[in-house]
Amino acid sequence: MAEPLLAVRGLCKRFGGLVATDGVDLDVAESETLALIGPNGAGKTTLIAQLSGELRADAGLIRFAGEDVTLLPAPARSLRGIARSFQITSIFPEFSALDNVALAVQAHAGHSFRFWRPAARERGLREPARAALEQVGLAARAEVPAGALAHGEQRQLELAMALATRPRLLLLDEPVAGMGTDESQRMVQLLRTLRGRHTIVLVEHDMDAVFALADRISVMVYGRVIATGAPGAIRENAEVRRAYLGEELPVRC
Amino acid sequence: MISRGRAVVLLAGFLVLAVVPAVAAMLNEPFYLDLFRRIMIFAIAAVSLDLILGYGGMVSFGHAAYLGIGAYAVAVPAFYGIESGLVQWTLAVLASAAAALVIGAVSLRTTGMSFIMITLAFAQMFYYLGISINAWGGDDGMRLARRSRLPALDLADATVFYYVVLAILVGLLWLGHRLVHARFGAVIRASRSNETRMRAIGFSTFRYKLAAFVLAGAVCGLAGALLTNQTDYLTPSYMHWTRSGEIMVMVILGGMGTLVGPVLGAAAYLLLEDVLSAWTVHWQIVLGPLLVLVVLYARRGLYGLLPGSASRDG
Amino acid sequence: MTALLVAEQCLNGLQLGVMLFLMAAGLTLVFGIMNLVNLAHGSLYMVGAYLATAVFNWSGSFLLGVLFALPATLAIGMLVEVIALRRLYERDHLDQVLATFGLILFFNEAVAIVWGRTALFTRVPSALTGHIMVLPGVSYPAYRAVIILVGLAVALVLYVLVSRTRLGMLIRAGASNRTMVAALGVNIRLLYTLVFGFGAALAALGGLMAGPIYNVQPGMGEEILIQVLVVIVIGGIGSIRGALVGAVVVGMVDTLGRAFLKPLLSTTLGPVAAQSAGPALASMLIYLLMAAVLFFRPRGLFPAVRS
Amino acid sequence: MRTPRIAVVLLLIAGCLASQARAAETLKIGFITTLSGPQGVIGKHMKDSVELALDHLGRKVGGLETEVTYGDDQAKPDVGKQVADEMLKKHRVNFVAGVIWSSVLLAVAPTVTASGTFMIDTNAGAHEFAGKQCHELFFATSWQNDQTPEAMGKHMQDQGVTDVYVLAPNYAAGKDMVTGFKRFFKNRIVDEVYTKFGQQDYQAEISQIRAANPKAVFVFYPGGMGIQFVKQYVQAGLREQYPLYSVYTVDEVTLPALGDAALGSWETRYWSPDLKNEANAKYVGDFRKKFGYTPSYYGAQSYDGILLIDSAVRAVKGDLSNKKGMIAAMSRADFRSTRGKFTYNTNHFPIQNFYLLKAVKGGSGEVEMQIQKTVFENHKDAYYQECPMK
Repeated sequence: MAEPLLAVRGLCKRFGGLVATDGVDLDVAESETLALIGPNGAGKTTLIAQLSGELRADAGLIRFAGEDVTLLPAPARSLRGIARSFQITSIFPEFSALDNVALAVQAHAGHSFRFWRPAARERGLREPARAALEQVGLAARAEVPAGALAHGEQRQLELAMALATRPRLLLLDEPVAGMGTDESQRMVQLLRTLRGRHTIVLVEHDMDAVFALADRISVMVYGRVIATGAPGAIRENAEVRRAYLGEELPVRC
Repeated sequence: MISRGRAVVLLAGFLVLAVVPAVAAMLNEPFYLDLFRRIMIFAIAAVSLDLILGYGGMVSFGHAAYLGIGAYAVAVPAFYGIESGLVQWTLAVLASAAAALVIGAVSLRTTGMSFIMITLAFAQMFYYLGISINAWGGDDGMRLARRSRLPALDLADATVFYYVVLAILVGLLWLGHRLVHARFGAVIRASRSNETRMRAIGFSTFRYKLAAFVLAGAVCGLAGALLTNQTDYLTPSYMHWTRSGEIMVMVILGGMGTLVGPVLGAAAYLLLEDVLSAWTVHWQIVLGPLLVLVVLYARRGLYGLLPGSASRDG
Repeated sequence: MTALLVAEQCLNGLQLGVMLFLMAAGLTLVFGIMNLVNLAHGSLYMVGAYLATAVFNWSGSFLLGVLFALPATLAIGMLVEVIALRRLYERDHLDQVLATFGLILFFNEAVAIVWGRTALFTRVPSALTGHIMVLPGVSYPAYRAVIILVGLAVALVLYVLVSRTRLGMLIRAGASNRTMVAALGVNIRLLYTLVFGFGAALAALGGLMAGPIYNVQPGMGEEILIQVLVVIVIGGIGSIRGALVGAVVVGMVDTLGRAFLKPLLSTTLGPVAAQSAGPALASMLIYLLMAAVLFFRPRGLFPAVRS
Repeated sequence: MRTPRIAVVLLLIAGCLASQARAAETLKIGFITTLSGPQGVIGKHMKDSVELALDHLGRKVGGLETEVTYGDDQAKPDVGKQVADEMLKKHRVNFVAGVIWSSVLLAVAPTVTASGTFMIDTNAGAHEFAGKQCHELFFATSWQNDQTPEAMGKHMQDQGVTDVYVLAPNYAAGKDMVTGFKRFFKNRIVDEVYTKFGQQDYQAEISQIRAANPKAVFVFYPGGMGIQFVKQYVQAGLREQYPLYSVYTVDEVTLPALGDAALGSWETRYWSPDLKNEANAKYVGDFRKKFGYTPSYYGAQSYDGILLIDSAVRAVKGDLSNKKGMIAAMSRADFRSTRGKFTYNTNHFPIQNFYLLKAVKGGSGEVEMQIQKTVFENHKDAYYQECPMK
């Protein structure tokens, strides 16, 4: 197997007594879609935060495209092509949807020590932003303040902002959480179009979405990856069932 | 992009300020010329604070330090015989920028209440430094024998000085408008809205916030240079923490996150101070509750009360 | 520089620290729980001092002054909370700073109108005018020793109250997640009014203890407010332990700086330079200290965990 | 929620339109002092004394209808300058009087005299105006700052006091005071300590004093600082061990707050409520009757300021344009001053006696300052040679 795009070795993160990431090893190949599943509080979001640079790992190594990025801060990792969406929607509510995405484009279009030309008139920023909105199906809502968008639309906006930075690695934290069935189907449809064009690490609880999108699945429990493999194998894996689906537990009373 | 209502307000404001000297001369009331020039000078300081306070969300409680540094940058060279305005004002801008760089580099590592307190602390350090330097008058301060000498412009003439200050204010508002809507302004405003997201999409926000902090300090230094010429006097009390409080009041009273707001705030605060203190010695018992009312009810400040101010990025 | 003098100055530093703690405790309690920056805390300190001094001068009994001033300031504090501050909890610190800045102006003028601008006559209660031999050869004013005891007692009471009682648990829960506590059926509005009133009473206690040795006049609150803000920021905002440690550290550094900085400087810079640099440096010392602490620990020494 | 917003805007508009009604030929005096904030108490002493002077003159200074406008400088030089501008340009006053703080005087006086208006300084004795910046339109009815500590220095020198511990706040006036003191005090000074301006707690300094074990202590702590220092000095039991000599610290402004703590303190001044002369007796008696508290030198100087103006206007028979005549009249200082007879030096600063005062229990049980002896007869300030006016 060629050098993985993302290689994680022995990653640890502790908050006082709580061990959120307990020696995680993970490999993600170029243009692969790896789903990361596990019960609440398994440390999935903490892992994503460490991969994106928002949190600094206590120990371990993160290699991205052959470069050790463990100590790089979040902005540097973004500029190297790691983009992420947030589990709890994190956007710029006062700015319009188009402005939100244009900012993401601006971050990757040279430095922002420009004091003269209005950013709203820089075609180099607006057009790629509009294209990203188009891609996630929000083109009609471009001028609406992001704060006024519906929950589902805000999740789409998060995706558009991530895509606008033309990332190599997409870290998606529960993109369909809190969505109705048809909304989540549309989002899955959208994510399917991205498969192969970007390497994706997908954290998700919605099993339909997971099994529809994932090339491989890793299962995290109490900060540890207990199993990784093809979707079919994971579905049958006894340990996963016991730790995660909980079918085996004897009911005492 | 500017809504019609707001364009009218802007024009009206400019006309009022432009016509004051003529009206003052007609009414034979030269005092109003000095009063409105003082308002404009504090408006420049308030607009510079609003760049980081209203737009950038950085609650600096020590902005008067740069007012003082700008004042010293005019009075000290003048004391040693250097009266050229160009030299003094450039020194005022550079010295304040340098101070803001040092203060910003340390303060921007903190957030919330700690940031408020550390900026206040640095300003108090400059205040005590000013008091203890006897060579420059210490706490008594120093008289400015001659106002800054500018090529072809005699600042001793009150009307000329008035229009110089008006030109600087209008220039600042125009440049500020360009800046706020350019890439740099977008980063500052977005960093206030959601700094974590900004870092996630690739902005190392610290350098931009520091740049804004330095820029605001530099402009406030210029206001300090003008203030020394206005009062023909330098005093370290320009840097006292209550002065920083007054500039903050002007920004909030006028309307944060807008350019015109602080100008209105400066005018309202200084006119109220002048009018109320003429009525009663206990004028602060009126000003105090008035500030509480403004915070509770006029959330977007006086600017929010004006027509056409609906657009947030004023 | 005898060892005895250093010991005495350390005692002075402790006493100044405890005095700062009396005021810092209330301020950091209110800030920690309600996330409210209350610059008018100095005004409540002043009101407490005025009420206690007025009753003391009228009745001749310091105790009567205390018994009147504490509940009265508690009531005034709660009134201010209900009228003005209650709507500010959701607002950002800037609005709170401006609103409480307005309250400072109001209280200073109100006090000036009622009692005039002349400083009130104050004296140490006759029972405590003596001195006690704290160390061989070091006589210490009895009243200041009482201040230390009162301050430490308040620290103890606060520690027990906040960490051992049900009310304390509610207070700490409110500090870390206000909405959850409200959701659990606690009347959060009443709790806040009580906590604010309790903070005001603490400020009043600080004020009435300061009355006999400091100046009871309009604006007395602001002179100490800046030092107290430095204390709670160094200690870590919202933490009582931080307030105590911060207060003692600031008290020590300020006192020892004023006492020994000049002699120390004159050994290195020579007497003339020390004469001019010493005083300026001494007055800046606590600000340099705060800048240093915040540089290494941006959230103070004992940051209270906030959601 | 409409009404509060409208109120704010209306208040603003009303402010702009307030203007001054034109008056017939009246004498207009602008009196600048600090009326708000902690130091407002000194402003009250001055304002009450000006009102008393107007009463004694039947509200007509120099025989003219008189209009006094009070301005609050808030103890800030730039606010003082703006108030002065307002009086000169808006009210067009003939005389500007008052000013407590040297920093405000340095900002205000040059503008006043440059506009051809008289500056009657009723307190701040900044050496600049006694020296190089003296002006023919500038008259002081108080003193030059250094004269008072000079008198204390002379007294302590004459008494053979030595090993003196000196304390003052770390600001310009503080250093002026110590310079003046050392001009006449030549014995050994144990230490010279400058404390933070506006400091409240002096326990650290008091411990240093006890460790240094001097023979006497000389301090300059005006206003609130003085109250705190003296109280803490006495509470620490130092009063009995080291006699306390001071200037501008224990006076009629701080005595009400000090009470018995002031007993035994030594001060030097050119004036005291018990100064034996007929004008002073009338001033102090009527002041106590009208306002119910004992006047201070801040007040006496302001009262004299109004009488000085009265003597000048009367000498030119109300012709306010005759400035030369008024200058000549004022230079003779022929009015019944509360300090008794005195003459003006060439720099328009008084040449006057200085007395040693002590805080003692008065007849009414209150603590008051009483004159013990005269230290200087007709004492001149140390800067008049620098003044070009001869």
